[in-house]
Amino acid sequence: MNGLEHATPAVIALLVAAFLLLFREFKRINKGFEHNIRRIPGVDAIEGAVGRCAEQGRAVSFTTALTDVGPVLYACLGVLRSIAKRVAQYKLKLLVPQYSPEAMAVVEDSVRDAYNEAGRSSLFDPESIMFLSSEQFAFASGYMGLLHREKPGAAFLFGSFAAESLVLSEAGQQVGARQVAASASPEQVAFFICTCDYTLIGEELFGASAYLSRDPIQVGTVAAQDRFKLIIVAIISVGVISATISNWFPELSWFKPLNLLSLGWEGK
Amino acid sequence: MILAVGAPVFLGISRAPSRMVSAERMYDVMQGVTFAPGEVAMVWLDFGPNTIAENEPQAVVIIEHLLRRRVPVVLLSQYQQSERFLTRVPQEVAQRLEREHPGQTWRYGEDWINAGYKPGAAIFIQALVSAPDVAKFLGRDVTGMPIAHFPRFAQIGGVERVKLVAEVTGLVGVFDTVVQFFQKKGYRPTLVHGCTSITIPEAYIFLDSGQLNGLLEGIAGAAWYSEVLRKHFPASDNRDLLVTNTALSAAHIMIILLIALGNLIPLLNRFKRGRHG
Amino acid sequence: MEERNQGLSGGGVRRDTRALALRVITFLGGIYFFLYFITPESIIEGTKIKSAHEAISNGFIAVSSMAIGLGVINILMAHGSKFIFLKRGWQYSAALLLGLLIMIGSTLAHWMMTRHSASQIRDVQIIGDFAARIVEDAKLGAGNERSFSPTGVPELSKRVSALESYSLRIIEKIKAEESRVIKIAQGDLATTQLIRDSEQELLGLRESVSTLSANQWNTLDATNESALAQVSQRAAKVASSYAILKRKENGTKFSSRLYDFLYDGLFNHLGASMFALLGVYIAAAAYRAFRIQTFESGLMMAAALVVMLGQISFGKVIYEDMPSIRQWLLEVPNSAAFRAIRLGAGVAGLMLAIRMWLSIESAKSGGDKK
Amino acid sequence: MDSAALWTSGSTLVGGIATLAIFSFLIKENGFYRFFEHLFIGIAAGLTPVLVLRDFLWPQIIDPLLGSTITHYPDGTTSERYQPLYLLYLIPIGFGLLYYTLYSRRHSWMAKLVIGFTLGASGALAIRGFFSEVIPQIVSSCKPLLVFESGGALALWESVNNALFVAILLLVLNYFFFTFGREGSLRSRSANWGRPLLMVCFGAFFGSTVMARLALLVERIQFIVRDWAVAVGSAVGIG
Repeated sequence: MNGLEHATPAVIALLVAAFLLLFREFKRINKGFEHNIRRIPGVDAIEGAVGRCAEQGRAVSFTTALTDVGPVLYACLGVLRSIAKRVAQYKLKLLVPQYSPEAMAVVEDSVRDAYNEAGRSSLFDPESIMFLSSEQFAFASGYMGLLHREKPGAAFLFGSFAAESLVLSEAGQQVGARQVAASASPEQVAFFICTCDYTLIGEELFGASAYLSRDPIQVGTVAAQDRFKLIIVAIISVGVISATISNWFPELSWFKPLNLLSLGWEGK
Repeated sequence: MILAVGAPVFLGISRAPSRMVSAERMYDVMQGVTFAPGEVAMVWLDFGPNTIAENEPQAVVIIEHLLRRRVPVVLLSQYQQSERFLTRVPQEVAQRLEREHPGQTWRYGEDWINAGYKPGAAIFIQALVSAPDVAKFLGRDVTGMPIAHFPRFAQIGGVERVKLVAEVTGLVGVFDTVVQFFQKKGYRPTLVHGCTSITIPEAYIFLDSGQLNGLLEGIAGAAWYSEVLRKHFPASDNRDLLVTNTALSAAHIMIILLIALGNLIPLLNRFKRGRHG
Repeated sequence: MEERNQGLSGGGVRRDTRALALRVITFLGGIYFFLYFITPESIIEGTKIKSAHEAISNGFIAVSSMAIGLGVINILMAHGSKFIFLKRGWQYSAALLLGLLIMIGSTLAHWMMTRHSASQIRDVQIIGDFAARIVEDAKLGAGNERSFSPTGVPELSKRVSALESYSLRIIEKIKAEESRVIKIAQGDLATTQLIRDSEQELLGLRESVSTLSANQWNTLDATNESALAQVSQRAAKVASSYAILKRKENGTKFSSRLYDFLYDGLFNHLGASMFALLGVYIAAAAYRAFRIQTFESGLMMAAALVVMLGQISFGKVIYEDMPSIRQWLLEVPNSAAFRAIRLGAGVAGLMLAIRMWLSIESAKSGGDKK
Repeated sequence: MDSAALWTSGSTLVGGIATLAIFSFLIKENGFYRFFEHLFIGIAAGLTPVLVLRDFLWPQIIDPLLGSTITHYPDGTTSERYQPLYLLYLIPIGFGLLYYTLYSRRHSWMAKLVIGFTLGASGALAIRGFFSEVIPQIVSSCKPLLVFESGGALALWESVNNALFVAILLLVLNYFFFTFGREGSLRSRSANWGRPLLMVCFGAFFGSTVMARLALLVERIQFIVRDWAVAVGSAVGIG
């Protein structure tokens, strides 16, 4: 089986496509182009949960768990910002337990921004962004304690999770919080699905964040991803059709467009 | 729970493990690879104590099979916490084999070497793949002996002579790195993988695409593999593993019952209330 | 006032230049591997890059592995102060520091020990290597030997006599050691047998070494060559059995015992137990948490049930084909769905990688605080 | 009882105590647990620096730099010349040392440069990783919807499986499109059909994860009720 160490023509083509798509989208958006992003059910779930807290006057908790500074965190912040805005408008209490000091600084800024944007900067309480621990299970037990004390009406679990996911989501379930989770790692999604009211799967996190934040970079990236995936879907469809045809009519079996993908520069 | 698990362990009850097709296929794959003199197998042990329960039995059966075949094995790791297993696992396997075959010896430096922990992940692997002389590139083994000075490992040459690569890990991303970078023009090793159960569903997509040639699914996979080994090498003893696997099955039953109860009891309550109210 | 403005704007400028520097360095960090990837094999082959690639990659790893001290320093700063000033929970910090220091100490000690014996083994191997090298060089002829010496490679006879005296010295050294080890290992049959064998091999080596001086060494004729070949063969044998002996001996030393104890006694058990807690959590959650409330969770649990029953030894009792159903579920629906996830995640990863490399982060999402 | 046996039984005894200490967390978080937890963190942290030095920095960087890969023969000759190009390794070493500016307020930005450098490298490699992983994935996804046996008869089971595979793959991919199709268009309505299909996949994850977690527990219980109990027994026997 042939391996890949240096790009083949097909790879170069795809790579160029990726770069072009990304920059095209950024350019369009900077020119003021508005993508209509699909309003995924997750977004409704998020807003529903916050609304419920407003009715009951209960606190809202949002954790990015083990997520460290990077694109995933920024996606989470897109969501957090819009939640924080509503929280500020409804004058609710916000709890943002933290795991990593680096992330904490970034999180605090964007929550403050959100309060300012909502015109409620006076309500912003730095204490609401609380550092628990940077040890996985110490953090988990700290989170458990926090939820049992504050009994929030909604608990949002967004970002990268590891083994502690079950501990966190179960805590929310016990205090009867409406829970919405979004996990970048598929291993943990299963636990969230059976302990949370709604779970955003994988890239839905990016989708939701782009929808809520309208941050040009995030929207642009999502749009570029969609278009690149469309290329992949096209390739697969062509491949499936050609494979079927060459099975059905063996005389046409020379027709193998997929070989182009592995074609080297020497033309073999 | 303790009881469900403890009973089989204590009484040493063991049932035949569940049939794992993937493990059977992997045996054939490992048996199918032919090694010319100078060609080696490379075994990555990338697990720490956290996943010892599943990964160590896998490492044992893989290394056991290779040592039985007298294939020279290069052990190394991308994960510092596996330090101890790199030395312990092959030693214990060798001792067991020597007990099993009096008069024969399996020795460090002849049947296997330990190149230790190699940082750099993707950067390291892609360099290893392009290196003209693997033995020279790996430098020294953990005892500080240049690997090129072990007669059976001096003649490896380019990575093409690494015929089989085994990756035993419970870490996210480590296996992916091997899949992505352990290849070059005209070369892709026969790749086998021992994964913790968590990542079984992930591994299947690589089996389907042929990027992965053999899979041990958690401890169940290791258990069935050891059964297969015993079929071919009747002297080998794997009772411990079977007991563990039986205990594990008992634990599964417990969990399933608990989930069922957890869902039924509230249902019944609601039903009762429905009648009274 | 004026000055402060100056200062502020100056600071601003410096911040901008640093941000720019960061972008540039980040780009430079990626450019090599990017170009290496996109250039076709045929072009790379022509250049020197291919031969230098190994060293360049090592350079990259060297950069990141310079961070090894950070973790230790951070711990020393955080817990060291706690311990020294006996702040709350100082005893735990003490435990942490203890673990840290013992581990570093014993692993270092163990390394030093093995390194020492490795160099001793190497000394023995050199006999064989040198003998082989003499033949090789003599064949290549004066002036273009592989061996190097600022004063030029001495002629054959000198080299052979050097080999001879060196070998005899090493042989004596090994003899002395073995007589020492045999005292330690009285009773241990395997070791005594090992030593007996290696004594035989030593005799063989000494004999073939002593034949050297009998020959004429002005040129390399067939007899000379075979004599040297014999030396290098026997030396290799001696070296390998000596290595085995050394390893046996090291295994019994205190530093190895301590090292094994720290790993097998503490580290592995602690790590395993930490994660075993998860097993308990899941057992607890099984009753409390895993409620089937939605269609989704019902569907999921059904699949989970099949998988669980398929992978345990009691599964067959419930239904004969459980394992094969599980296999099908993993191979078809699961693989298809997960491959889609993986493709999506991969594309996302690709875009993010490009963004990371070209440092495209929106200031709004805190990218500037990277 | 010889020293080797003493050491092994000793480590078993200590291991058992350590295990129980960690498990005591289940009752409540306590000092006993915290002590051993911190011990573990310390040990784990102590591992990395030594191993990086022993297994990478020393053999792959420092050895060639110092020329200690060269063998010195008894007659004063060496196996090869020293390669001065290795001195270039001093550059990455020096650059990497900038990490330690983290501890100075004024110069910590230099450490960011090193971090940025490594990020850039991993970003560029990730690009290569994507293609080397995904292309075989795409190729193997192109399954024929009709499979015929050698005789020419239709292999129904395989054909159905392939069709199922392709259908699920495309529907789930469709689920992860966010910026196509207006509200209510077929595509955006069909988008949510992917979700139930995903559940099967996550069910598989759930079942497997349960096995993984239980395996850890079983291994511990096994150690306690078998090895440790025996060791304690014999220890008491001795005393």
